[in-house]
Amino acid sequence: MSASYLLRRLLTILLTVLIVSMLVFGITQVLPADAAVMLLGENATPEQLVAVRARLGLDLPVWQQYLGWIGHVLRGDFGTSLETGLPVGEVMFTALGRSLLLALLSLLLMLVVAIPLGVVAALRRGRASDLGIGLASYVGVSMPEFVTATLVLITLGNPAFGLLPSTGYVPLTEDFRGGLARLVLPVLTVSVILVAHVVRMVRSEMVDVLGTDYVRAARMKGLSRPRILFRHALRNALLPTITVVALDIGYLLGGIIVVEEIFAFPGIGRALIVAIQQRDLPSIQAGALIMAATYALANLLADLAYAALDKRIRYA
Amino acid sequence: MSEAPAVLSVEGYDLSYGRFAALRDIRLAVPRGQVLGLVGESGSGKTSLAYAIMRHLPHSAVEGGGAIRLSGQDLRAMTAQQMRHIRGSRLGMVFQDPSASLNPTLRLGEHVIEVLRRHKRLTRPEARDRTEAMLRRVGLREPAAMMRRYPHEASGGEKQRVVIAAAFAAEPECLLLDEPTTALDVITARQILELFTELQAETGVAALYISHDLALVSRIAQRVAVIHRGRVVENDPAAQVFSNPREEYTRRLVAAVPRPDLRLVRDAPAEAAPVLAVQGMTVRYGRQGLLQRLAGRAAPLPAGAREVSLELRPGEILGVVGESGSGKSTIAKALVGLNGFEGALRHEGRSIAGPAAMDRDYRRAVQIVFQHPDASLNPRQSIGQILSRPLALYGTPDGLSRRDAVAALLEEVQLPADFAQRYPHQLSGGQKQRVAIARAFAARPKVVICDEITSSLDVSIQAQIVQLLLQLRERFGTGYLFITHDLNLVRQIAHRIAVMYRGDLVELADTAALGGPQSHAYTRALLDAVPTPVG
Amino acid sequence: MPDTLRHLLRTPQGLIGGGIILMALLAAIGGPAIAPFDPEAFHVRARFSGPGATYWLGTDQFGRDILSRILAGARSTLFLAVAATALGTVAGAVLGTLSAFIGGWVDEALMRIVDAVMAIPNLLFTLLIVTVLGASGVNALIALGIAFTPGMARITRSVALAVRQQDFVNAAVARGETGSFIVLREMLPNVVGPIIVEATIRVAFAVMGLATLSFLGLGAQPPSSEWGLMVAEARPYLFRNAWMMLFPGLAIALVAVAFNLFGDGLRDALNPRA
Amino acid sequence: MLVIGERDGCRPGMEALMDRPAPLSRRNLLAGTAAGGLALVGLHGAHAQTARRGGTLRISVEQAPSKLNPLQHRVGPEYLLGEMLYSGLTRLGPDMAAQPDLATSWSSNPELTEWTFRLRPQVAFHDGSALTAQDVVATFQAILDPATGSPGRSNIGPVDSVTAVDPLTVLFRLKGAYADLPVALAYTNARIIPAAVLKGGMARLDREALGTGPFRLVSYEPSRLTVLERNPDYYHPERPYLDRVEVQVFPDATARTAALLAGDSDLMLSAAPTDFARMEGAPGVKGLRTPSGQFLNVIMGCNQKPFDDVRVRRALALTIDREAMVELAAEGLGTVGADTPVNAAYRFNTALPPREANIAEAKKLLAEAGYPRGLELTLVASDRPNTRAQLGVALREMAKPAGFNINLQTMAHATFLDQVWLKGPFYIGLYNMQPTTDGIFSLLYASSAPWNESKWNNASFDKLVEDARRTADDARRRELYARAQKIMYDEVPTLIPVFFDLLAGIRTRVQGFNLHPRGAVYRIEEVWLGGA
Repeated sequence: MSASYLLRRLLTILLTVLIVSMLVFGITQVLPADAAVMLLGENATPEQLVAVRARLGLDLPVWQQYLGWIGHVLRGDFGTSLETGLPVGEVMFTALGRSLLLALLSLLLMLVVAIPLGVVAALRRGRASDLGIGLASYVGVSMPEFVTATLVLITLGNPAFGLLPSTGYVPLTEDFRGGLARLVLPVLTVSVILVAHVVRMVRSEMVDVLGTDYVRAARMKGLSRPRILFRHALRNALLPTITVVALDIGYLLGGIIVVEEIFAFPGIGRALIVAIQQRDLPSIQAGALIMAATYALANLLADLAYAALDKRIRYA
Repeated sequence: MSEAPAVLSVEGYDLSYGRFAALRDIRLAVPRGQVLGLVGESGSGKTSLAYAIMRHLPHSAVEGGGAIRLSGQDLRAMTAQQMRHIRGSRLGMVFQDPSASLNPTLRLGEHVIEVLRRHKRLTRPEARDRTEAMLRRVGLREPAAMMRRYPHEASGGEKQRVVIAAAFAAEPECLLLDEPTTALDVITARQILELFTELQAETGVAALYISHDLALVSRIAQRVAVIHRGRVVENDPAAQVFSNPREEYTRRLVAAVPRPDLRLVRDAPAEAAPVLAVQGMTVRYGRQGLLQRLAGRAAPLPAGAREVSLELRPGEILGVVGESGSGKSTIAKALVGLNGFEGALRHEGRSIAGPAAMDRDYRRAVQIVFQHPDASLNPRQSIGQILSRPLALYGTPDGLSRRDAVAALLEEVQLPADFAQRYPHQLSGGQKQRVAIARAFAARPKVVICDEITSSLDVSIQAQIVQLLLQLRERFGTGYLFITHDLNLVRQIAHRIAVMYRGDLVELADTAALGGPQSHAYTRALLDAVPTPVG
Repeated sequence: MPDTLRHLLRTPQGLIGGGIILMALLAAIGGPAIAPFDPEAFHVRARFSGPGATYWLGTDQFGRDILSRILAGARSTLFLAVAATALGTVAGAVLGTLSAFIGGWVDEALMRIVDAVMAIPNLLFTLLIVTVLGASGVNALIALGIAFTPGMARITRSVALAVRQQDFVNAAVARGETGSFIVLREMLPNVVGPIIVEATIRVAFAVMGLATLSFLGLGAQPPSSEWGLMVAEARPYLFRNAWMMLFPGLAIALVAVAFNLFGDGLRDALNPRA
Repeated sequence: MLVIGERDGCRPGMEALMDRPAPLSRRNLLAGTAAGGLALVGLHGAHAQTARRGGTLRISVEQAPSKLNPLQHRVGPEYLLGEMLYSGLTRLGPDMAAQPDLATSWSSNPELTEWTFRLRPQVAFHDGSALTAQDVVATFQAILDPATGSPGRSNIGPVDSVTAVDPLTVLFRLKGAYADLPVALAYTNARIIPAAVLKGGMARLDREALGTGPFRLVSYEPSRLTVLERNPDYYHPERPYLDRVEVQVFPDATARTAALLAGDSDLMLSAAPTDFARMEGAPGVKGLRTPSGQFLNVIMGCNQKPFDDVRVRRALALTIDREAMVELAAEGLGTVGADTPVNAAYRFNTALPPREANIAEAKKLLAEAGYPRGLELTLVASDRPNTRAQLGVALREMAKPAGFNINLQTMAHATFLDQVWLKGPFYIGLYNMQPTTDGIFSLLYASSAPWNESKWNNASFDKLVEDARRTADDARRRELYARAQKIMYDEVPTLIPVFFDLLAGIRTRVQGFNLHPRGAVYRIEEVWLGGA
């Protein structure tokens, strides 16, 4: 893959994020909330409101406001929160870091669990273990996170059993074991749907690959079973899975919103929920934009990983 | 019957899937150093037999009596584990499409190395050296470099050479070849076939060569077995099968094989003004991307066909041949307005500037039939609906009711009238293609463009379809632009033949004159490569 | 179509999924009639009962019968989910078909926007829309429909493009058919199959998505017995009466499973390879 | 269940008045105005054991303390930080009387229009500068300046001007007589800030805390964790006992309770009624509960149909089974209300017999009012806290048999504040306890009340409240308030069926913490940690 391809993909992402920024900005414009009122509270006099609106540029035409905002964003300045007065970018990126930790661990767990299960199901197609895995994955895909989370909470996280701390967040740098222990339940919850989804994917890809001519050819060459399974089948079956995983990152970032809320995990999802509840416009804008950009970058990474693994793809 | 002891023998073998008997009482023997051709149409059971020999059958298969022996050992008595050591080492197999049978994520060298490591127990360096030698032997010029490539980085011919190298790597006693050249273009197929013949003679391997192509098989096999509905109906020396078939089925099969020496069309087209004339037609693909257009760096688009000039006279059959990607279908699509084009197109002297200028008169006069009837008939419409549509557009002849006109059309293509109620998936491939032809003839066209219309059909069906086309021409005086890769077929029917190569029209000549000393080098190579039937 | 139905019922997924959906539909239609109690009536003396002889699935914080509420809630849950999907599907199908058919810069621009919208995680996008519209069941429906639209547009467009490549469309073009005939008569009937499959599976997502919105307080509102809201309302009482949450949660999962199964069955039934 | 006025019924400012908790009546008389240094020792937690120094207290709160500037605090977690980081002139005792904080004593002229406060000498801000009267003047000027946006502006009494008499004496001149000024000055926003900081603009206070409080700010990450450490220079030589306090945010009640039960937090400042029973049973944990004046009320626009007819209001009040309502809305952790905003938690309260449900009578009244075939109404409830909807659902069911057909409409809290609050004719409000009876009456129900939601406007009621405010004699005031209460009871400007108890959870090793009925009083500097 060439440098110009990379450049082009990055430009595409930039364009995507730009459109997202317009959408998000547009949405925050029509939200039933007035930033000046938010800032001053309702004891404010009309003159004060006018003054603050002028200071914030709220009296300008929308497109000028947008340009002003995006200009600052491009320089790394997302503005300050109407609620806390803190710089929004800083707050959101810190939260994003934690969410990414949660997301990456969930992805890791998902891969470790889903691939072997998918392979087993494909190899034992039509038998009890396949049906069992299939049924479990159907249920897994169909359970909303908040149901899963609550089930996890009353079982593994139930203080009565004292198995695992159920909530909160401690930076791993402060207390590695404690921090990790607090990640277990959220990671578990987020992984359920992912695992269920990817198991089905791996299974169907694996079934397809096992039916290809080249796997049949490998069999007709009398190769050993492990060689056929790992070298010929699995490798090719996992390639399309990468793309699915990339798409799942979108789900992951969405699902994390609920999970973070329930497990009191201070990630970007919860920051966004709080921002939405408080109608804190700069925080909503920054959070949504950062999330979308993260998603777009994750997709690019998945593409690159795919290209690195699949020799057929040539990005010119 | 040869008296030498058979390397591979199948003795009274039966196989069924549920109630369907796939193979019945199969008897075959291939002695050392010999090639047995196994010929049959699709569904005849030839591939089932190959996998039965390889002992790789689906769970639903039920085997009856009989034995399959390799050098006297009954393979049916082998365990799966034992078979894994026999496959690839004593009994090899070569598949039809090298692009599909090579693992796309494995380097080409690895495909040979893994066989040597497994069956010859070589160390990796030994296996690598041996592989390099093997690849050189199968005619790859830079074997070391080739070993490092991935399948998508090699041409079809190169890939099939690698597959053959892998098949011969462990020095098997017997090889099964399942249509090993079908996916390749004519010239490459010829080279692969020659390579196989050489290697076979050199190693003395016994080979079962499976193909639908009687002409091809008759040239490389000592004996030919003809399989039909799960039975071997004929098993005789190759020359005899072709020149003097014993069975009725074989006779029909042989008759259906196109032979350029047997012309099916005798009359010559009238010396009239051309119905369709193309002058310097160039067809380009794709369109400029938004970014390029904005950047103003519009690179010229790749051309599918360049500067092609053709004329078609009334009632003439003009054959267009060339390998896939040579631009023959591109021209066809441009002629019916599916692609834009540069250059001039004239219809009965009237200039047609582009797709937009193709009015009802032009479209009525120029009809097209596509290669795959599955794709060209809308699966959600009944045959009646499909046939009514051109009638609605171009008018129903002779004041017939729409229904009667549909029935008449079906009758013209020799289908029963009640087919009007059926849906495409209820018809066989040949019947579907007849419907497609009927749809084209509903307009009473002056020209029908036939774009590879027989290539997805079995040889006997193909012959019937060609018959039908010729009858229709007789009746309506229609001219055909007959696009095909089958030189034998087109030489039977075309008045003139156009040869295309990588987008260029390299030759346009009378059929009889084709391949003469004046001919283009590519034309001659093409003609040399085509297997013509022995006898 | 009856052919498809027969195929469908022959697949185990289609049969099980269809069976559950049928049950849910019955509940949606006749729910209030077959419910043992008035779903809104308080039984103050029997609050937080577990499953038992009188209240089969127990009662909630007001002593309302959970079974009756689930039966009554089937209507709003199913209706909202199906309607949201239908909205997204129709809007997406129109956009996607137009995009595919018009092509050129319109197609490119539309697909860029679709890409951009899809770059916003679905739940977040839905949240933003509901926030703008205000929390209610109907607004959640609209938001989810809008959030589904880009994905459906994408799918429709790719299916339409694939169909457009088919020779029967080429044949129609070569025959000189009008654009509208080609779109409506030749393409559309072949595009709907895959879209219906996709839409069926999306109903499962819609059920879950609506429940999630209700859970976050942005969907249906009390005293509705929409299942997601029931779960949300039950959460504070989790350690007091877990059944309150478990049963509607199961109902959601069951219906989502059913639509997933049914969609997969439909896919198999419509697939010529099967 | 927000104990302390979440942002909830309370937008900046309004909350003020909605959040006054009540005194434990037994201690009523103990904290005199002139108690001086005595009160310092604190009647708050009378400990049997001696307090021990050291340790970290982890407090869980239900929402992010998103403002650090104490003048702008609006919600419980912010009040908590404000109280730990800053000091006021006075503070609210458990009996709802004023106690000394930075002011050691105070006095007024006989007309109750001029008040003088003496400041504690040698008090230092966290940056080392000394507290002077100028700081107090600057602080109150900032509060009174509308540009500051301080919710306290309408809660600190009718202050006209504040002047420094000498470096340790401050004089408040009022617009009218006001007996409750020392209590009003204990208001949560009235935290003293250095004049120098205020001069430089308040933005600095969004990130740092410069107070005289018992703790200093270490780190502030609003949505997760705020860390404070002991202020060694606090004016009380022994306090605080704790070395460190961590304020953790757990928006989800279940998670918050789980954290307490698991020992991840030591003190949960607000507990959901549903989790209360669980805490009682768990080892190492106990639930704290105190009756309070916090209530949900059903606002009926008395200036428009159909609620302009007192018979309709009374009919609706008669449909409510109040005992059941305490169960349904408060899980039994509350007390029955009699449609007046004061209850036993207040200093001045006269108990009225709770209204019994009487459907027949309700029907009759409704028919007399001209609605013999019932009445269709839409009741709006915001989604936070969920008790509002809970009450709404219960009311809807209870009122049904009498012919009230109530549609419940819930909406996001922000939308509610924007579109319904103070405007709608029929919705559910939430009010925290106020320090004084005068406060709750004059902020909510008087004709001139800033949050006169029901537009009831009763002249005799107004007069009674106004008279009470100018009266120094407690017995006389009690009498005036009793008459005002009776008028409300008869007229039913709003329905107040339930008062909610304040609930908290605590690890048993935590000593010296008492739940204050007002809600916004914590006194963390008196807390210490016992053995495991």
